[in-house]
Amino acid sequence: MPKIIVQVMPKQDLLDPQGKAVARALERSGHKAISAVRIGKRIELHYATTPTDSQLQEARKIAESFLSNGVIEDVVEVSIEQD
Amino acid sequence: MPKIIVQVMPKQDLLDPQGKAVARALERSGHKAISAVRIGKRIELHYATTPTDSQLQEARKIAESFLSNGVIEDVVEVSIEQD
Amino acid sequence: MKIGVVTFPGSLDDRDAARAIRLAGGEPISLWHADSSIKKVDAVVLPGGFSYGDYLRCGAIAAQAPVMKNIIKKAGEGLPVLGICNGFQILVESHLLPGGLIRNEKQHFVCRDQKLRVENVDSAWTSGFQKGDEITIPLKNGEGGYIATDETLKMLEGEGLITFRYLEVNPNGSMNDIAGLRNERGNVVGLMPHPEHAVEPGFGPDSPVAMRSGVDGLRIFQSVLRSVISA
Amino acid sequence: MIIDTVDQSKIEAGKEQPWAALGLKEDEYNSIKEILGRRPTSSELAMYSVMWSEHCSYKSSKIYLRQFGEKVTPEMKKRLLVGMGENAGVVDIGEGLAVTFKVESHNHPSYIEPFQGAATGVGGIVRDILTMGARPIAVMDQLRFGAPEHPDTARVVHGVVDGISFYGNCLGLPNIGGETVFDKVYQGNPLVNALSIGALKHGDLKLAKADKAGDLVILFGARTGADGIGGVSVLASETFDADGPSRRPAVQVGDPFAEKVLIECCLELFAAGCVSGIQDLGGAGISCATSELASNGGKGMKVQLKKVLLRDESLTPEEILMSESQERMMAIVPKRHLRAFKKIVDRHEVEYSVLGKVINKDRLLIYWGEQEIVNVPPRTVAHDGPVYERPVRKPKWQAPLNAASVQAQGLYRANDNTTDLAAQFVQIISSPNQADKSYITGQFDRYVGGNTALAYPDGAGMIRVSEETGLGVALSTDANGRYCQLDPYQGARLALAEAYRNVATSGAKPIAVTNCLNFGSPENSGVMWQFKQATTGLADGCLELGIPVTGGNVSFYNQTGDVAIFPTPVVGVLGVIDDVARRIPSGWQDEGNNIYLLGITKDELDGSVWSEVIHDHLGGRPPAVDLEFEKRLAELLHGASLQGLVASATDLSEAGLAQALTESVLRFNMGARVWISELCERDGIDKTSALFSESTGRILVSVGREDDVKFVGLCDARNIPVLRIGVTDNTGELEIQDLATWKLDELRTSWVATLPELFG
Ligand SMILES: Nc1ncnc2c1ncn2[C@@H]1O[C@H](COP(=O)(O)OP(=O)(O)O)[C@@H](O)[C@H]1O
Ligand SMILES: [Mg+2]
Repeated sequence: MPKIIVQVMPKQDLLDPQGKAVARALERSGHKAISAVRIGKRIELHYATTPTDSQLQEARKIAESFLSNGVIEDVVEVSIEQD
Repeated sequence: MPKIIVQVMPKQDLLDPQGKAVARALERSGHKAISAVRIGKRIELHYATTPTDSQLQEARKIAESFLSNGVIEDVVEVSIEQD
Repeated sequence: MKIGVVTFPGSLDDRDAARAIRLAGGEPISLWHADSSIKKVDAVVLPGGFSYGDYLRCGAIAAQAPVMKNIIKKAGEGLPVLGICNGFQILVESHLLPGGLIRNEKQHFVCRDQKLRVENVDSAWTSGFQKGDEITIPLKNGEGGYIATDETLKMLEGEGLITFRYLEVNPNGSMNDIAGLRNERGNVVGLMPHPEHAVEPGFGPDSPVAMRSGVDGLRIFQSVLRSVISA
Repeated sequence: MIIDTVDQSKIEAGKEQPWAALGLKEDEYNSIKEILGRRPTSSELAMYSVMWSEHCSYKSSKIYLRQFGEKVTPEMKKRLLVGMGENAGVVDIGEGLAVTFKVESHNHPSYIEPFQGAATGVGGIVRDILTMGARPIAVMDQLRFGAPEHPDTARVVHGVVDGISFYGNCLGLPNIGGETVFDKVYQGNPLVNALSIGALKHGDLKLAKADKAGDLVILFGARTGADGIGGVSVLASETFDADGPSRRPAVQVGDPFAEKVLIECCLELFAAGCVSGIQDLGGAGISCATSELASNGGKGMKVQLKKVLLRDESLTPEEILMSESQERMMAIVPKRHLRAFKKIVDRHEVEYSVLGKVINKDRLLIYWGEQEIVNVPPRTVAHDGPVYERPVRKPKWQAPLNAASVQAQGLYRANDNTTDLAAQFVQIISSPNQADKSYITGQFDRYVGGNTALAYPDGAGMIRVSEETGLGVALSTDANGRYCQLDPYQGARLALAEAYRNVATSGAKPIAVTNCLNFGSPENSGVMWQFKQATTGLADGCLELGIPVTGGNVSFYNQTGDVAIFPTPVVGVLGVIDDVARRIPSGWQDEGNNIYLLGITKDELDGSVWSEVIHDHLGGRPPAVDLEFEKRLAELLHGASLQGLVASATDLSEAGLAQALTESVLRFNMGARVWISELCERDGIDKTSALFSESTGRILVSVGREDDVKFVGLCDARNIPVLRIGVTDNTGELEIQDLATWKLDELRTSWVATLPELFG
């Protein structure tokens, strides 16, 4: 099923408590090379047929306005995935 | 900062109530082309220097064993991102 | 009778679990997540709360704690272990119980007096009930939706491993109305509702007799005391 | 990074500085220069600007808040272990125990980012309580949203409720009550107030002071990041423009897990006697903590800012000083206790850093490496900020508003026919402000801790403090913006009276008051008049009731463009009860009990829910308040609960008898037969007033038959009007004779459906 994948991350400047907790846990279990962890969302929008350009545009809009909260998050990617 | 990006999704055949709720909201606001929505995670592991092959291997292991729960989730991607 | 209560960073209902054990007639022993020792206790309770903030997945980080290695091992040898709410999530993340717990269907935290039916009484923690007993204990969780594959569900139903089922209202979208489970041996039980909040008149769910006076949860703790003695 | 140092400030004496952008007025900037004898460095400017902001300095409110300290009798001070001015007041509750409680606003951040705004509001108030040396034991939340059907309201409701639920639940603090109000005046400026209460032994009290030279200054908890920089000065002191906030500041992100760990860690530090002073970091971050600790202790401090553990290495010293990163605390630790301190924080995996030490000199000295960037007298930053006596004028619209009473508008008598009244009854109890709030409260954990004796849906929250003896406290908060708009003096007293009555109704004895004063811009003389009236009303009321104000919070600039919110002073009353087992339930559970109405009902419908829901009208004067009578009522309830005479009690307030009846029957699904004709006759009122009037000093009580005579005797002895108006029965119906009969199921359906339909 063709999909549009939207990826959303917490804004760089802001605290990401979840990432922090996971980073600590990784550190405790000896994974020292990982200096930080940030956790965001991967959202799959499914379509019956390959999304058109205008649908991709629309998805970008949805990503910015609804799937992410611009005050605290950034949309880092919107892309079509076939499979 | 170089990163390894891990992407985790709820298993295809299991419930994803969050995705369902978003799908319904999108439908209500007129986005009929989207037939389903699924919501997973995008996890960024930061490294001081470009991850080595063995670090990538290790990240794959972490992704399978800790960053996802194999009973209910699948790791859909583990990849290096430079920037 | 010594029952350990583990405190993880972010555990909240640990004091309450200890109180429940005391009211049932046992001796609560507090265990610390970072110690591997479990101090020769006769049973263990993994209490409710938000261990590690529920970050990543509820119970996932706690399942890696040093104390869990020992608990997993001893559970394999028959040590009674009860996981309440976050404790249930930890049991699932530790693979001591099958399936998973995900965000509530309605997407928000639910706190309510919940009616349950006791479905199976052949476990260390349910032996004090009669099969089919209807009890009311508080439920409070954000991620209590039980999910499992069809195969697992069939196995759970077939072998009678479901200990508690939601009655009247399914508060979180759990499959088959599952509120609690046991392992095959019957020493490990996990449930989303909080029996430790229905143990003391005045501070529990409403009952027909008086407000906030339901004590149905007490029997879970009394069950384990009895089963440990008889074992 | 260019560092502006003290030396530099002397060389470059005439440098232009952005004082205006930081929210300072020209004369304020000039007085900083006067204090220092030179221009401030950019770091000093940052500190003064945040600490002299309205939010931190109380510069417009100070002269009125003084009344709370002045209008007190020695009797009122008896229980006060710590009064106003500290992070939170501390009240003796007996048995060597004390409680500390306070309510605070997080209004502006909660409009911009409702989830994080509300979450960090809870986090902030809980740290205030912790700072007193207390274990936080419960929270409450007072919420005011815009019109329920407005398209933006759901965003705010969902975010705020989720945020409170996320943070409070994760901290393990039971939510024992609050308020939810919808009104279009709060559309662009919702009010999100949060209250926390903590318990401690008398000897465990901690104060925010650094009073011994040589003690170490330690910052611990979360790392410092770019959160909410300028949040205090810009957010809380600047009016929202109609075209949206242009200088949208970074929001603060809360980590309740970190705070939970911090709480347990602090309590261990206190128990081990490691700290001699402690201050939470909230608004104005390190600027506030360092200057207040030093100023309170009458000492100075020398601090190395490079020692601050950062989340983001690119922060400038000014930003570090102003950052409002959450979940941080500053401790003053005697050197000999450093090892013990370290052991405890390590056990909790809490990061810490020794920033400097307390010095015997009246200076706050802050260094960035070798460079001195701050050199100021701490008092001038923390306590000697500007004080304004702003112009005060009664608004021109006030008199016409007061003249437009229900009667004058001809709204009143028109509707006193039974079919209409029965329909109005249902319409009112299912209106968003009166409907069941479990859509909201059902998202909050009220059980955790195992000590909750009363919570939703009871009129007051109650929590057991001592498991040994059952000693506990009850809390209720109230506010009515509509009453206050009609008469802010009276409105504040009405809020006080209602909170007081709610606490008394639970069987507890009211002993102390906190408040959160939500108002428009102090630069508007009409708003300032409202503020003056409300604070005076509250102070006078507390004096009459004989219970002191122990602390509170002021939130100004709650307006959209030029339009201010209704003045909304939230008043919280704390009561003590020697055994929570004696608490009085708020609903009817037993069959065949007599239902008594205490107090007198008058024609008081101005400002009422009835006038709002049925007529969309606001005008006239709010109900009268007789605090002396409230006191007698409270004593009666207390006496009756000691003797176990009352089966239940519910106070009458918004939507009057109609609301009280609804809540009483639905609590345990126990029906009742009620008659109001005698009431109408005795009080000389019609049915509309009998059902919907909001006269104060009234309580609905149910009494078992066997206690009837005793109870009525008790009322008579205290000269409290009492009238039997009904009897409970198990018919599954509420019957109001000569008016209507409702099936409880139907009534419940209407009452419960409203909020889920709007927001679910
Ligand atoms: N936002 C909220 N958070 C917690 N409890 C709330 C909230 N809103 C309302 N409540 C609770 O709902 C019940 C009814 O509220 P309200 O009608 O204001 O009570 P009362 O009239 O007795 O003051 C009370 O138990 C109150 O504490
Ligand atoms: Mg009220």
